[in-house]
Amino acid sequence: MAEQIIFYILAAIVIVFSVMAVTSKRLIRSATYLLFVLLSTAGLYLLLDYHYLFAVQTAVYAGGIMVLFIFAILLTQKPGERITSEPLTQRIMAIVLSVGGLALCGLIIFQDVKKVYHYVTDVEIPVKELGITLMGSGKYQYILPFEAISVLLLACIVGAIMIARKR
Amino acid sequence: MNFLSIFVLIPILMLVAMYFARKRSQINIIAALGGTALLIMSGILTWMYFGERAAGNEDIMLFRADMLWYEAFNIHYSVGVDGVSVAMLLLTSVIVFTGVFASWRIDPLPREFFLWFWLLSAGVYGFFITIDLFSMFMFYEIALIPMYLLIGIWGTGKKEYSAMKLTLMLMGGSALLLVSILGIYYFAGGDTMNLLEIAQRNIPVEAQRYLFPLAFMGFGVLGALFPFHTWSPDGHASAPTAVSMLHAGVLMKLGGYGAFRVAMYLMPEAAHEQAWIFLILTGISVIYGAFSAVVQTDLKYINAYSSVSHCGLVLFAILMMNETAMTGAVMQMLSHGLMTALFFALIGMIYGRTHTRLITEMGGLMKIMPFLGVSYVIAGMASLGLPGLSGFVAEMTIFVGAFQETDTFHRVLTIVAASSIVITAVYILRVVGKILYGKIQDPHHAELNDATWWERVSVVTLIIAVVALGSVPFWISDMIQNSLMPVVNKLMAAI
Amino acid sequence: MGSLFANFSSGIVPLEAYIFVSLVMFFAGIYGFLSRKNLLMVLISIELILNSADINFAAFNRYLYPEHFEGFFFTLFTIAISACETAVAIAIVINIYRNLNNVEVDSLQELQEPELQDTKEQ
Amino acid sequence: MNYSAFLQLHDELSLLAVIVIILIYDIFASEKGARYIQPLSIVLLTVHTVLNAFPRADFEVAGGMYQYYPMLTYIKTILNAGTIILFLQADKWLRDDSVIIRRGEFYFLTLCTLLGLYLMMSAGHFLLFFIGIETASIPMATLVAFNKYNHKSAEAGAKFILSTVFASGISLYGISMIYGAAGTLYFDDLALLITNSPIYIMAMVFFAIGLFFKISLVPFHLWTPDVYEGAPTGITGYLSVVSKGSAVFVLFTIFTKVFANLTAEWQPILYGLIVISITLANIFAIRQKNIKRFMAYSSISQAGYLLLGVISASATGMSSLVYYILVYLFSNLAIFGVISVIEHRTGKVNINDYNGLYQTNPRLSAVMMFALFSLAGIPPFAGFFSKFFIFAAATEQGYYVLVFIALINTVISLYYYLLIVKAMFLNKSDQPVERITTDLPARISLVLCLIMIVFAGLLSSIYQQISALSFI
Amino acid sequence: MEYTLFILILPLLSFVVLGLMDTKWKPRVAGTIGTLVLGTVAALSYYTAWEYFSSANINGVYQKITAFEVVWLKFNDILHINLGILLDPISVMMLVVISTVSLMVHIYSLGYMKGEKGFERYYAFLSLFTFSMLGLVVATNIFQMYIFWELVGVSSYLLIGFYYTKPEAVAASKKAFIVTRFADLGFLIGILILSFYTKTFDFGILTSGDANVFASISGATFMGASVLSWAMALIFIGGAGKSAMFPLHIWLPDAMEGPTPVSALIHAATMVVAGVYMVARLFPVYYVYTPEVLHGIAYVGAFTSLFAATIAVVQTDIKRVLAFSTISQIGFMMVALGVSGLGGQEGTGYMASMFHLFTHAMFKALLFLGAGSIIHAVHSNEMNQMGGLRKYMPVTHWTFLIACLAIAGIPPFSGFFSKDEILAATMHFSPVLGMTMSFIAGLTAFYMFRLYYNIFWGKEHKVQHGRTPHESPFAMLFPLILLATVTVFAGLIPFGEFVSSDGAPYHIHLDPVIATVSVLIAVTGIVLATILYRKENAMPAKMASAFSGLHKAASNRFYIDEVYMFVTKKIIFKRISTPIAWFDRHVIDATMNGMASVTQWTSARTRFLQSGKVQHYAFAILLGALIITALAIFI
Repeated sequence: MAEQIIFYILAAIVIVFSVMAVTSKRLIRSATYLLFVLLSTAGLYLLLDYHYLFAVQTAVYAGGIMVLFIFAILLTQKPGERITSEPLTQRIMAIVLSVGGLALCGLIIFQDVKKVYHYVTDVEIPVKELGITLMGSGKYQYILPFEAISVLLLACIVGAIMIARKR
Repeated sequence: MNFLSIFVLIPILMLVAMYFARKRSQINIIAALGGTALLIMSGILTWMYFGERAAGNEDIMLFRADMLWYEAFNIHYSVGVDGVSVAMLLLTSVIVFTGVFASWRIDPLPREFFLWFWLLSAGVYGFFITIDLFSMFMFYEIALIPMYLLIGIWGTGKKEYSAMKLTLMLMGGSALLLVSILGIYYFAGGDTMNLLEIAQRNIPVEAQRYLFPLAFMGFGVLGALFPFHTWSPDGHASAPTAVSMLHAGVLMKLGGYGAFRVAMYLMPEAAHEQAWIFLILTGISVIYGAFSAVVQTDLKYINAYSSVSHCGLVLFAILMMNETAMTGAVMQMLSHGLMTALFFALIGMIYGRTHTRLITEMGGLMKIMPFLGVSYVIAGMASLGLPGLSGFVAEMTIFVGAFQETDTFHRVLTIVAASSIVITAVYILRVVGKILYGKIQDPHHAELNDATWWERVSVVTLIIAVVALGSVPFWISDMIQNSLMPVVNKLMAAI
Repeated sequence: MGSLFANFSSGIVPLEAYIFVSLVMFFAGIYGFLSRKNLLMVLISIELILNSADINFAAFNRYLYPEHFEGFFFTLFTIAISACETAVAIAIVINIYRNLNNVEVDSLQELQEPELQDTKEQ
Repeated sequence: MNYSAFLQLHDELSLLAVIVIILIYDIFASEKGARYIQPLSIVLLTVHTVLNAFPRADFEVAGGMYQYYPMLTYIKTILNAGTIILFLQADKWLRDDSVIIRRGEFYFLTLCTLLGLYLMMSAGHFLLFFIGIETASIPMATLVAFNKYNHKSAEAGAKFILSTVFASGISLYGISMIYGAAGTLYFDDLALLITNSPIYIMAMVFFAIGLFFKISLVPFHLWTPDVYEGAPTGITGYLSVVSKGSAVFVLFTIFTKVFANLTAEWQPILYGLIVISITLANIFAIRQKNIKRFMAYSSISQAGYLLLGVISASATGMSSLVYYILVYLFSNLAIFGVISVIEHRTGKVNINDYNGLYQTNPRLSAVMMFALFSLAGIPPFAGFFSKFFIFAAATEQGYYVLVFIALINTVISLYYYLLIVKAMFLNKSDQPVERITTDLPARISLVLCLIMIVFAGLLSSIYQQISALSFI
Repeated sequence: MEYTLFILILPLLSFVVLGLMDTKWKPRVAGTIGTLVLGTVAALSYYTAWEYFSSANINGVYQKITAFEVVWLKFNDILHINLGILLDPISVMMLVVISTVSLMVHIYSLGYMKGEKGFERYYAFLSLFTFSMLGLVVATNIFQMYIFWELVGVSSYLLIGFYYTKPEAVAASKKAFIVTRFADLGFLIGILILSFYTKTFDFGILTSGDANVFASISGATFMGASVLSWAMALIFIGGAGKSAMFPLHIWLPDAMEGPTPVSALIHAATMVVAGVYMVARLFPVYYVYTPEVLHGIAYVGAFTSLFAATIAVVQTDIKRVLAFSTISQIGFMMVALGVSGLGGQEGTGYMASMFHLFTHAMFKALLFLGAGSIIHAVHSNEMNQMGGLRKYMPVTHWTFLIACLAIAGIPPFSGFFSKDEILAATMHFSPVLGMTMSFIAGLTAFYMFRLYYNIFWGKEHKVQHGRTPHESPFAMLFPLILLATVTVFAGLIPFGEFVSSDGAPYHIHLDPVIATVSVLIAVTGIVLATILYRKENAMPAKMASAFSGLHKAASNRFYIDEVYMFVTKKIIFKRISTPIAWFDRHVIDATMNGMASVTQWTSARTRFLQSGKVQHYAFAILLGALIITALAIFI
């Protein structure tokens, strides 16, 4: 029951701050709201007993990405500057599309997603098992994507540096 | 590779030779040699063809050769000729040969001109010798595209517009055609592209109903079928001499030949069902082209509309679906090819001197350039169907053949089409009277020269061909008639 | 929706709730993308979009297919990818800033369909 | 944990080796030695291509996460060839003062995206697929923004990264739905699990958006003209052929393998997309003045033709698709080669600037014309054959009307291709582009393209080879 | 009798050689060659006639002999065009007529055309014409006839337009060709119908009287008339065109723009009777199967005859007078054929027609050549430029007078005999028609002598263009004299012995009543003309003003030309061709261009889709995704 309450609180935070993040007038506030959303998401992972994921989410998103955002905001914004949105018509279009899309996708998903599931609570996944899964080369094991993403990371680092540095 | 492939190889060889040729004289000599070689080869081919037939060879296609090309789609490079193809090859050779001479002094970029010229010829020759749907279509398109540059670069007037229009309309036609070819291929079992083999199969009638009009219209665009003929006046008016010759003389024949070879031969049931629609269209073409020609003032427009009329007669005769009319159709292709080429050659030569094509600005040219004048009159006479010249033989065969269809619909159409010979006389004589006879309109014209020797070569060759076809038609008509039998029999069986 | 309330009362957090959260987040992100002028805001919206998919993966994995860790790892890798993407995107945004001295989407309009002066050409 | 199986991944490993060598060389080479990075990359890539040009037997690695079948060798070889040609064409540009300092990164990043495409194509699992497609996209954004002090390039980079991430976000959401519905992300397993319930359809569509975006089908194409115009010309070429070609190929394999049960659903979708893509792209292409923008629309309509191979979903479709990619690649790169030569020398990218090109640069204009004809499907150039085959593949499945529409559009496309031919050959100009002596690498690339344009169709063995290996 | 082939080949060769050589040879050489060839042809023709009439009469009937025949063009197994030579009484008779007149014209032209530019061309064209005309008459089948029919038309076109720098000549040649061409269309369609049902083109089979030939056609009807009637009527239209029957006669007066010898040869003696000849050729078919058409021919002929004679009375151009007279006389021949029966006395009309054809050819050629001689001297065609010429040109005067007497039907000149037979036949058929024809004969006498007096009598115009009129050279006089001789004596030929409707010779006998009446009528005409025109007086002008309406209308040839001009210029040009050409440019072409324009228009109007804003791009992507999803799921 407590779990439920925690979930709904988190869910409320995620939803409210998601919306606020994209509607706020100030950039830095948006970033802060986003941080709240990301942290609450990490909380949801925790609630799902994915502790490792919680850690990664917190570290990478809240720790890494947000810092990048803050730097970028500070670099490009004058303090206190209000940022403008698109014209009203476009915002209305965006709202219509988003809400319509939400309705459509929600309808389809809720109609069709599997209703029967067994939820095993309180079973933390042993990190060793995770490690083996990550490093294994069999089915349902992920060494190959792991290696592949290293190339992606490397390429992105090189690319980002190339673009960002003044030369 | 066999004997027939030479007809494609020579133009390709010419392409290479042109690439290396530097001076105008070299270019001209090489081109003339190539043209002569082709003419001689087609002569030899005709002789060999008669020899084979005389020796009792009863195959539909002679000199067959077959080379697997794309196995996945059963595409072969497959060649073979029957009487119709031989006749067409002869025609092409004559026109290529004369076209070379007609463009002896082409300017600018003679080398490039001949490069495209030979590519065009390669396409035309290829089209006539292959009996594989794919290769046929390929050569067909090869023949179309050089037109764009030939007209666009060397043409006159609103050449860019005309070139574009012509290319797009013809390509539009070939788009229809391609759908039809693919349809034929799959509905005939999807294991052969060979015309003769497909002809042995039966394409389902339901499929034919869609494929036949596509194929016929596809080829019809090139054959100036109403209402898809509008590229013709503009295109011809803007094209340089040799290109007009080749285009009206040979390329438009691809339409008739293809319609006969592909549409009629492979889809006889639908041909019977839908002939009436196209008969009306071709009937309109015949009359409409002739009437349009009456009021034109540009020589090339007159001739272009006249081509619409005459080519309409080709398709008209093909749709009559009997031996005589179809023979007439092929004869008309030959005849129209020769005399239109002659016309365009002469118009080009006259234009090259007077720098105008408006008949209102010319007059009395007969006195100034008697050779060209007399040739023009001969061409005109051929066009209006004077006995002894090619037009008469062809038209009479068509009318006699068309009249074999006994119902009122065909009869009335035949009579309507036949009345075009009067209108033809009207516009031909109008032109002759205006530009050749009468007083000299423009004093500057009085100093102009008559034809040069290379122009004479070109004109005389064509006249000889026109006269030969018109006065001794029996050998070629027999050849054509015999070759038509498979098609006619298939059409007869389909009733 | 009826089942949502049924599950609500049965004591387990329903899967639908997670999906609903993710959907709202997804479309909030989309709304942001479509309605904000600032490039960084647009990037923030993109983070929301990517994050919403992550929630889905995790929830599906836990609720429906707990025997393997497919969703789990997908989430893991997606986090890494979004980090990469953010890094590159921010680098590009900074480059834009250097070039144009602002980061408004409206200033990214040098590339667009040109006006046609004359359509009369054959 | 048996990692030796990974040694079978020849292609990826050797490409990775090339990448690493170049990276290390770039980092450690002296100022003087840095000059050799250009020939080095080209040679290494060529060696890599040649070594991996031979098909092997099917195999799977990592429980099916990586799949190999011989056709992949061909498609990868084609992409390699495209990349080599790109490198050859970009050579001159990379010697410019403004970019010379970043040329190491250029090779590195380009090869990384190529590796991403490899992974994407070989993937047997959505995770690997997604990583592959991201590896191909994100570094690509930096390549698009490569001329970073050029406003257009920077803007194009921004537009590219934003829209590509947006598309992959949707795609990712689609993948999550697939997972939610099926419980696995392995292609082989999914093929059996997928049914035609709405969630699968929605998941499939959302997932496919990512690919549609890369293929730039209408209405997912809007980024294309802007990015093509702004990006460095070499990158534009890369985007238009290598990136697009692999995406179409993947679309084919995934749609026919994973979503085979949904064929009845995705075929109409593709049908509609093909029609509007070809038509709209053609309509837009007509009005273009900038040749790179023009080529963007041309490539969009070509994508429509490529999809004809996908929609036919047959062995014929696959072989004609691969063949089409091959021909399209060489034709398009020939055009981009000429564009980049002229752009680099004179900075002119408008179609009007090509007026009278033939007077001064007959060879360049001839190459361009042949390539344009090939794109338009004029015989005897290879494009005619590829078009014919792809149409044949589609008609084989009964798509007569579709083929007809496509053919009518071919005529429109011929119109605008001829506009360029007209500019080069027919139009006269007071100030034509000056006479240009092409540098050797670009010349080699153009000759290569020309050879392929002329002979790839006439020599049937190329198609036969491909056809022998195609499957459903 | 294969040598007859040379009758055709020689002129053809002569045409080709002269045509190719053109100006390379001296005029004299060309003229000599042409004349020599024609002399040979004439000799051959006479020999043929001699041999034919002496040997071909078997069992009292002249046989049809096919001297030569090859298949020229095979249409199918049944129908094929043959080229050959058919000898029967009428063709042999025509051979003689054509070669004689042609030879005369050749000789005459040596003098008349001397010094003209294009002398060689002229002889080439003459050879071509002779070839075509000979080919026409010896045709073994109807299609061969059509072929040569066309060739004759072209030769005529070329010769009328000989003075091609003269706009009137060009217009006249064009008119002649197009009008006859129009008629030929009828001929062609007629041939098509006839041959389709009878399965043959061959005259021999068609006229053999074998009912099986027409078995399949006899039942067929079209628009109330039998198909055979249609066919034969259409064929007759072809003949009417060539023979200038109303209303297709309009080309003939204009054709006088050609050189006068040409008018003599083509537009008086030979080509214009081709229609008559053709009807005669197919006479058995007309008579047996389609008598109503035959009667129609008679009425058309009669009307034309009257009509043309009326016009001839008021024309002032001497060649025009002769031209209308020709039309009128051909009308006579047509009437004769139309009223004829088959066999023996019944066939008098047929025989008379042929007889008249023969005599008319001679005296009309003589008239034209004489007129040429006058024009040569006076350099004008107009009557009022002449007068009193008899002193200066005695030979011309006398020969012309002979011809005038002949055409007026005064015995013993040839015209009397032939015309008398015609009147007899007509009278036998229908007295009203006979009376009409007699009246026309009187009219003929009147206008011929009006012509005669105006030229040779009356006021003299001594000095014309600075020269005194003088007699023509011998080359021109010789044919005049020769033809005059023939004209005088030809009437005595027992024509019925040679030519008859069924091939069997029979004796012709003069009906004394009709002969007397007709002579009286003719004399009346002559006397009237003498009173009016022998001396200049005011009576003609009074007459003209008395009948001013009629006179004006007749002078303007009853406005038929204007009607034609209206039809061609106003209807064909303005109402058909111009709209069609306009339609082609502005509707069909515009539609094709319109497709391109629509594409371009769309292209120009769709710019907003590509705004350059990345949000719009994303918007499109999402919207696309949602729409596709919705469509895929809910449809």
